[in-house]
Amino acid sequence: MIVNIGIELAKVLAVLIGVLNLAAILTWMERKQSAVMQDRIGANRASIFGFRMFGLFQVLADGLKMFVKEDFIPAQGHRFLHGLAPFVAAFFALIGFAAIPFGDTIHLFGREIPLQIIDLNVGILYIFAAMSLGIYGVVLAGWASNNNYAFLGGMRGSSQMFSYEVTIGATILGVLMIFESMSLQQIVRAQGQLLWGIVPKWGVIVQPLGCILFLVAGIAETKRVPFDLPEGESEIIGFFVEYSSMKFGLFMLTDFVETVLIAALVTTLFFGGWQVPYLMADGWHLPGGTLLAWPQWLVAITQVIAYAIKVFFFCWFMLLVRWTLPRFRYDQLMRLGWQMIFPLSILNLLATAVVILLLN
Amino acid sequence: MNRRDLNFAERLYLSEVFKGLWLTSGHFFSNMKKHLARQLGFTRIEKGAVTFQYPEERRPFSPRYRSRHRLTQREDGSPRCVACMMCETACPARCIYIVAGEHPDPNIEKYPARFDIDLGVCVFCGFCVEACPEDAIRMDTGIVEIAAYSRKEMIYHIEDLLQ
Amino acid sequence: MPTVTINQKSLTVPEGTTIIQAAEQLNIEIPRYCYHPGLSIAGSCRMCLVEIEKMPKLQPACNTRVTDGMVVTTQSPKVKEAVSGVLEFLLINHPLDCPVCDQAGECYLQEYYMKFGLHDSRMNENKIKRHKAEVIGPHVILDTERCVLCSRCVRFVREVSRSHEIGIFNRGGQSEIRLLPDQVLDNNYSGNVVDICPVGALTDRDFRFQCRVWYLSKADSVCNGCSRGCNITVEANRQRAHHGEGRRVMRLKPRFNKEVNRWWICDIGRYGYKFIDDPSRLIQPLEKQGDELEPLDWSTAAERAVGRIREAKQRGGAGSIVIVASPQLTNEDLFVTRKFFGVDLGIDQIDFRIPDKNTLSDDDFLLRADRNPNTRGAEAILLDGGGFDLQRIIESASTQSFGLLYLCEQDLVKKLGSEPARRFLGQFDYVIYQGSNENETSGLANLVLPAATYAEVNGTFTNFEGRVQRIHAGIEPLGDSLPAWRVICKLAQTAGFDYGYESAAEVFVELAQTVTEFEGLSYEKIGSEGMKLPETQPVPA
Amino acid sequence: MPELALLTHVQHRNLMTVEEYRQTGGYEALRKVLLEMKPDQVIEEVKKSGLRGRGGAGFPTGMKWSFIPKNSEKPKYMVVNSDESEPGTCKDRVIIEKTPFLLLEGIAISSYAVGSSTCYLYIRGEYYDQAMILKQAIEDAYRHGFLGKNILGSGYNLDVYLHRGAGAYICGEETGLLESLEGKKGWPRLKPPFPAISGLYGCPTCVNNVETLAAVVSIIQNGGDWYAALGTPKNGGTRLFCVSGHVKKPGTYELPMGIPLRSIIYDYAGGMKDDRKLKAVIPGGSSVPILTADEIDVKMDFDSVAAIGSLLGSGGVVVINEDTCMVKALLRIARFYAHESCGQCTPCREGTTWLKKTLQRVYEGDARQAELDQVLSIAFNMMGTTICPLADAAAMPVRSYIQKFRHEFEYHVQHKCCDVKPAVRI
Amino acid sequence: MTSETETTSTEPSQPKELTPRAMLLNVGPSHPAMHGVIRIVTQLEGETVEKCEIEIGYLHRGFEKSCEQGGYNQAVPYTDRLNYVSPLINNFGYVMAVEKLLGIQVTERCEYIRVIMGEISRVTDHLTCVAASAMELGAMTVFLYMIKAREFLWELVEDVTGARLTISYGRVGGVSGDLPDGFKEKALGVFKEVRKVLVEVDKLLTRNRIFVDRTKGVGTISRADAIGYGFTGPVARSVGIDYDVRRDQPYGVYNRLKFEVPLGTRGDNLDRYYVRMQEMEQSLRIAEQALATLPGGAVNVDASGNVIEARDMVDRAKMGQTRGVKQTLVQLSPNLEGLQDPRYKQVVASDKRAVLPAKSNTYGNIEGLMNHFMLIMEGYGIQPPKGEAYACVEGANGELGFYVVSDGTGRPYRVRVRPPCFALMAGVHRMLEGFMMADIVPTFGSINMIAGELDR
Repeated sequence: MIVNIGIELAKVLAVLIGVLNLAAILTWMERKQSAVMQDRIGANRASIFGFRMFGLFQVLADGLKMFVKEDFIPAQGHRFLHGLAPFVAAFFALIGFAAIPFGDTIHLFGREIPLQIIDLNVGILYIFAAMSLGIYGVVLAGWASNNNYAFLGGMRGSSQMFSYEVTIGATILGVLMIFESMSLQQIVRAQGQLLWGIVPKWGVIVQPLGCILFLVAGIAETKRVPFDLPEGESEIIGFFVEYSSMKFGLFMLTDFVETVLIAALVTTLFFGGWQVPYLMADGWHLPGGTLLAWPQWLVAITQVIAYAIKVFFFCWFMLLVRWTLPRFRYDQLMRLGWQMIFPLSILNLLATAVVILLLN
Repeated sequence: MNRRDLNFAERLYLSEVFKGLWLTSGHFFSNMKKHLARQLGFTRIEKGAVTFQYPEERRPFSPRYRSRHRLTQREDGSPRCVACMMCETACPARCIYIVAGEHPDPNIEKYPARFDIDLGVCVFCGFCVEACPEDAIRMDTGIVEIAAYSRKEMIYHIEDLLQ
Repeated sequence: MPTVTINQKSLTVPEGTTIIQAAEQLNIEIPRYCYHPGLSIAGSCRMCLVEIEKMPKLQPACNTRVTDGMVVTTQSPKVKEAVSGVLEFLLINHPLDCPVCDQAGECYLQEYYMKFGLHDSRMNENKIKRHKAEVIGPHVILDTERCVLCSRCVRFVREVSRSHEIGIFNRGGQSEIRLLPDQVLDNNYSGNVVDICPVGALTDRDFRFQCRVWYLSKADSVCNGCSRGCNITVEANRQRAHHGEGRRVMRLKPRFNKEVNRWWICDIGRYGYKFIDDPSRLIQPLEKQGDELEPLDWSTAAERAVGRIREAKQRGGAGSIVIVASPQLTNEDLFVTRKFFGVDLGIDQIDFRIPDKNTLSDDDFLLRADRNPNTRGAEAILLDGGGFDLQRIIESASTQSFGLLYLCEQDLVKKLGSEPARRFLGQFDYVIYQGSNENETSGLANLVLPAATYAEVNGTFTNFEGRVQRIHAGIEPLGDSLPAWRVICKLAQTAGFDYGYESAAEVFVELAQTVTEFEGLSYEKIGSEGMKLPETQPVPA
Repeated sequence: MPELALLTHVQHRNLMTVEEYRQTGGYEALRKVLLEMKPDQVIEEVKKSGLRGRGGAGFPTGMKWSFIPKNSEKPKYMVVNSDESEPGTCKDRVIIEKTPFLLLEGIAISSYAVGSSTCYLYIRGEYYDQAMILKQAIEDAYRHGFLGKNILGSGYNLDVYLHRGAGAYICGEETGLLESLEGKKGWPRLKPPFPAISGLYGCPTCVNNVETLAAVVSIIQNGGDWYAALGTPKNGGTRLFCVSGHVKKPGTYELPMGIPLRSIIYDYAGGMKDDRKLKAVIPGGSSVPILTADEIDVKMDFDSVAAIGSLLGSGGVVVINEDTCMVKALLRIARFYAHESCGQCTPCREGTTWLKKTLQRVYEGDARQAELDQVLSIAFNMMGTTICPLADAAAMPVRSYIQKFRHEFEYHVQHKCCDVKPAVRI
Repeated sequence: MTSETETTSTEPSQPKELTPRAMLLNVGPSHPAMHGVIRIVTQLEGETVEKCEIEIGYLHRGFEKSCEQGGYNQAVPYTDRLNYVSPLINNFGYVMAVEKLLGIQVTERCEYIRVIMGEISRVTDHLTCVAASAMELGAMTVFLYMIKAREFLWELVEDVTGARLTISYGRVGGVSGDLPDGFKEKALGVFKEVRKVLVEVDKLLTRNRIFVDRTKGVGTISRADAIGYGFTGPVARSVGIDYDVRRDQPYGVYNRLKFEVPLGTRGDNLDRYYVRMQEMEQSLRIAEQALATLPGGAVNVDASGNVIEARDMVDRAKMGQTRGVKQTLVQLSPNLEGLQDPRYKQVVASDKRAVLPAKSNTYGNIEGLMNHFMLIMEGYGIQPPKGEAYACVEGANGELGFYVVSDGTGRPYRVRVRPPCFALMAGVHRMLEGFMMADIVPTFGSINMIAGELDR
């Protein structure tokens, strides 16, 4: 029992540390990647004993700064809700990771350890619920600040997230229909199959439109460019305009955690999760029937690394998008959400259903 | 001016978005390549960034660049300035303060007993250099870091300006 | 009365008028260096060449008298070429001294170069080196390199000051101005050579390197140095405080007044301005506390003064109060003094005549023995029927005791000597000193009220001939000091008499209505040249 | 040999005493004047003679005399200008050395004519011997009653004072001379007023050249018409031409006005020395524009010479042969005027020095071509802009030399050496 | 930032009828897009701007009054700071007015230099504007690409003027220095880079639906309104008002150069973007033409080939050793490099009453020195005859006019500037009302308001 609890705690810690670190590194990546894209160098000044590590310490410096800054609450603001909002946002963004598998089940010292904090059979609903609750962070922050700008930001944020969750739901439905499970681990496993013996049966192959729509809606969910209306830093500054110190830091972190979450979800649902094409538990099953035997631990590590790379790539991709595109306007965003993406996702759903029916 | 409406493909967002991503990622990869190469020691490859890593790396100023003033010197180290007040007069910011003194050499006659420039007020227009009939003040030091903790420290005296 | 046409403008002038004078009346500028209206004509600079119809050669305008029907042009190409040619000649050996030359900014070489020269330099020879920065007198410094040999200074010492200290030595290109053997340019009018020098050859040692002339603002005034009342311009530096050791008044320049001083002023007057920005200036009211004078604000000071005056009057009647005004004060100051003390307070012991132990004398030109600018005015205003004779009290050395002495701008210690002054002051219970500068007398007073100097006030002085002349404030009163009439007004207001004067001009209007001698005068009538009091006899020197 | 007016009796001997002079008919004219003529008649006679001032300007003498106010309350002065400083001129010297009494007689006649009883004889400082001769002569004349009180019993008094200058060219200018005479610097005076109205000590003054006064004697003796007939119309009489330079027989020749220059050089002065080629002639002293060899057919009278752009001046004919470097010659002249400028007027004081310096560089070849034109322009600016004509005197030769011999100047500038004597490196 | 007009009642007991009330949003002056220099008070209905009011005056230097405090040339640094993104054009506009007053004609080379530098400035201005508009829409990368291009251009500006922004390059009667050696080649290289960036920006924005949606039909103004409010420049041209000072009141040498005036039709943000993008191309074209035909290389000075240091010349001249100085070339302080003798005469008018003498004259002869002094000393300086003059140039944002009144003294009696942005700010509420809150910033950005010009 204790061992089980220990293992669970270890997994929780691993995921938490991993996610938080990745989020933190994303702040660095955002700086460096945008810099490289824009012919700049990016942050590289923060140093420890003269070591600069390409600016990685900037993350620490930021954190430190956030912690020591004055925590400011507007005089007319709601003190409690103002304090609560960032935690709501961060908390619900973080708990989503509990249901995401980052590797196959491994066998260690005679135990079966699933590389997933908890393998819920309704995992996808769990994540969905967590993401929906995250909205409250934005709404509360916008309202509790007693600031027209923050209020506008909160309003935009909530309606945007509500609208795009619908699409997310609709596109996931397609995946569920194909993989016939709501357990994410099951979905990932199902993606290990090969179509016609060659093509991995990844979500993106069987649900290409769904994949794109999910990615778009997912980015919208993270409130980042081109969907950063709740922030809209050049026009309304955002729902967190009245936040400072680590409370602001939490919103910032939430942004990146959500980025990681969406990247992880995209990976999990459409890009085979931890699956590496042709790599099975016992080794490489290359097309044509050849088997390249690998020890099980090596396979597990490879899969975890593959998973990490995939997540990392989508993080990179989302940053690339963030630094390339201009921002939508509120009405355009709504139009895009309700008049283009949502109908398309319904269409996708219907098409999937028809295809499944036909194939069966 | 031709202002063409978007065609259907363009209206679908995706194609243009991907074109844009292609462009920016192109910048990303080509710059990344240059960065890496330079990190690996291929210093002759051009820089991956157009920025300068100030203060280690300084942007070369053009010869005409107007930086902090200096007073030129005679061979004995005394200022060439003869306190004619041309710069003081020409200065639109009125940041130059000169007090004249009597020089023992009748061929020089006049020298600046005091020559202060309040760089906190200076607009770096270069009129003083243009106004100087003695080639005594120049703005060619290349010094642009003129910060101080107080306004008083922004006032440069003759000793500072002679260096 | 010949009629002359210059540049198409006609003018009828008296016989004997030269072209340059006629042109001046027509506002046509003819460049000149050697010509000065106050000196004889040398005709040597050759700048004033003009073309006269029917004359083949250009003629110097300074020496050519106007004849009837003469047609003159100063703008023909021939004249322009000749004038610019002369200027070029003047400049070939002129040193590159503008940066170190005090004259820059009021130098006729510079001005005429812009107006009549504008040629490119063609000089490709070495310049002749000469003596530089030679001290030739207590006030004047000579730079022979800058000299254009206009000989104005030589003619000045020959014709005006008649002191003959300088002359032109050597010949041709080697000519230069030098002191005559064993001579020093130390006459009392030596400063004038600086004024008349059109270039920077003769500069003022007092003004040397103090301030650039283009920073100076000018105000018309009258010298307070003696009863001649020479017209002057107070030149003050009001925009660059770091020049001239923080002094504001930088120099005094004589101002032309045909009736008084013409173009000249004596050195005593010229350099007598230092007290204006002296550290000894009184800048706030002071009251004696023990042995020290302690500062206090104006309203307290006025209350204190008025209280003491009332007290003295109550105790000993008006007869126990003596008011000593000063011929250094303007007519307006004196009038308000009379109005407040004499009329409103009923004190008739008002006088301004203090015997001076220092024997001063006239010189044979401008300087007068009476070194006060407004003695005549004070007589007209204060002695208008008054029979009080202060001199008698002072000289009788009586032990009579008085209540209060109100002393204006009179350094008794200096004038009477320390002992008599102390004895005289000792006769009073309370002494109020109103003046611009601290001195030994003010140190003996119980209450000191700071007054502005003449350079800081508007008003009028009356010179020994009875000529009333205006002075204008060139600078603001220093510190808390106030023009004397304002000081008195303040006292009057405290005492319950509100005169309501806003400016010296208003005071003068009332003065002209009240004092018979000033009847009919006004600032407009006085103008810039002054106006004589009607039918008055000059004060004996 | 043409008829002479001045040197008639001194061709072979000098007349150094009153006796000698009287033997040749001396003082007859004075006697005639004092005893028979009114001053106005004298002036008329002189006017008739067409005598023009021999100092250089050539102003009609009779007219000049008539400007002296008749009824002035102030004393009138006669001043004799013997400050003969023009380079190339030595005519007054000849008169003084050979026949001083001719001058004294002329002085007496002219003083009588203008109503002056005081005469100042201003002689050049360097003429020491000549001054001594004059001193002697004046004493002699006093002794014989030709000067002093009641001359020849006519009741006319005349005192002559000899005054030596101190060595300044400018004192040959009449007002400069007056200033010098008054004991001041020899700075020419502004005119007007002219000396005839306000001259020496502010009194009416008549200033005449030695040769002019000497000529008066023969005019009185022989009549104005006779004198006029010696020369050409408007240029009466004879003139002393002082021929110097590269001729075989330099010297002072009395020749009638209007004689061709060629004749002076070749007939009287014996032609060119060593038979070199004639290059140029200065016809009237260093201050006048130069003439080239082609121009020597000019008649030597004031108007004819002026017509070809030069001046007769003081009659100092300087003959220059082909071996002479004109640049050097001009530089020499420019130096002279720079040295002699009085320094009063700006253009002259500065211009002469500037010309000298620039010409020095031209001579040394250290100048640019454009500077030749600059020199011309400087000289032009100097002309006619000063009180006295010294500036013109300095500027005229500069202009004429450069205009007429420009190639030599250009050669100096371009080759840093002289084209006359190319071997000579400068 | 928050402001609500109605104070909420403190009495809770009375049940109030719910009334919809507009939200008042105070945009600026401490709003990132308002640069701290302007304030827009908006009344929002949801996200739609119902009404708005523009308040200027947060940046006040007293430009016009300041100009009256010094000599004519001393106002030049003030003009730098009018439109501080294209200061060269301001310089030239001002000095042209003074030149008109003086009646002097600058040299041809100077005219060309002014055209070249003016057009470079215009490109920097448009680059900044388009870049900022894009950034205000969230496209940060576009901003940085364009700022990079601007940087290249500013390097050119620095090479020529000695400063990047506070250039103080114009002088009455000319410019403060000739173009440096090798400028043409460098400039052409930079233009190539700039064009590259323009192509990239075009790719990133022009056909991108997000961008088009955000700009098309947004911030429109009617032609009548634009004329009525006195709009000029790209904003006016975006409505189709065919007016460009360079073409319609040609100054300098614009009438010798070929260029087109791009026009829009709808007057929306997209048209302004188009106009600016095409104007940049036209400006580069003008600059290239001017560079190709730039008259006059180095003139042959009558110098002996000696080059001496300025200080040596000063010392020699001071000691009267002026012989030969005239034939010597003086080596100047780098800041004055463009005024070396061979170039001097080509870039300034030959009017000694307005233009400082060549340095070799100031250093080497008294005429130059006196001339120099007379132009600098207070109370002398440039003294145009009594009168008034108006000169206008096509600033980056429209007609930039200077009206200078002279009373014959060395100081301007009055300097009035007609800045393009001032007129634009009068009418900008028309371009904001009826659009959305999110459009305020991009619309405002597309106008390219520069508060330095609003100062009065």
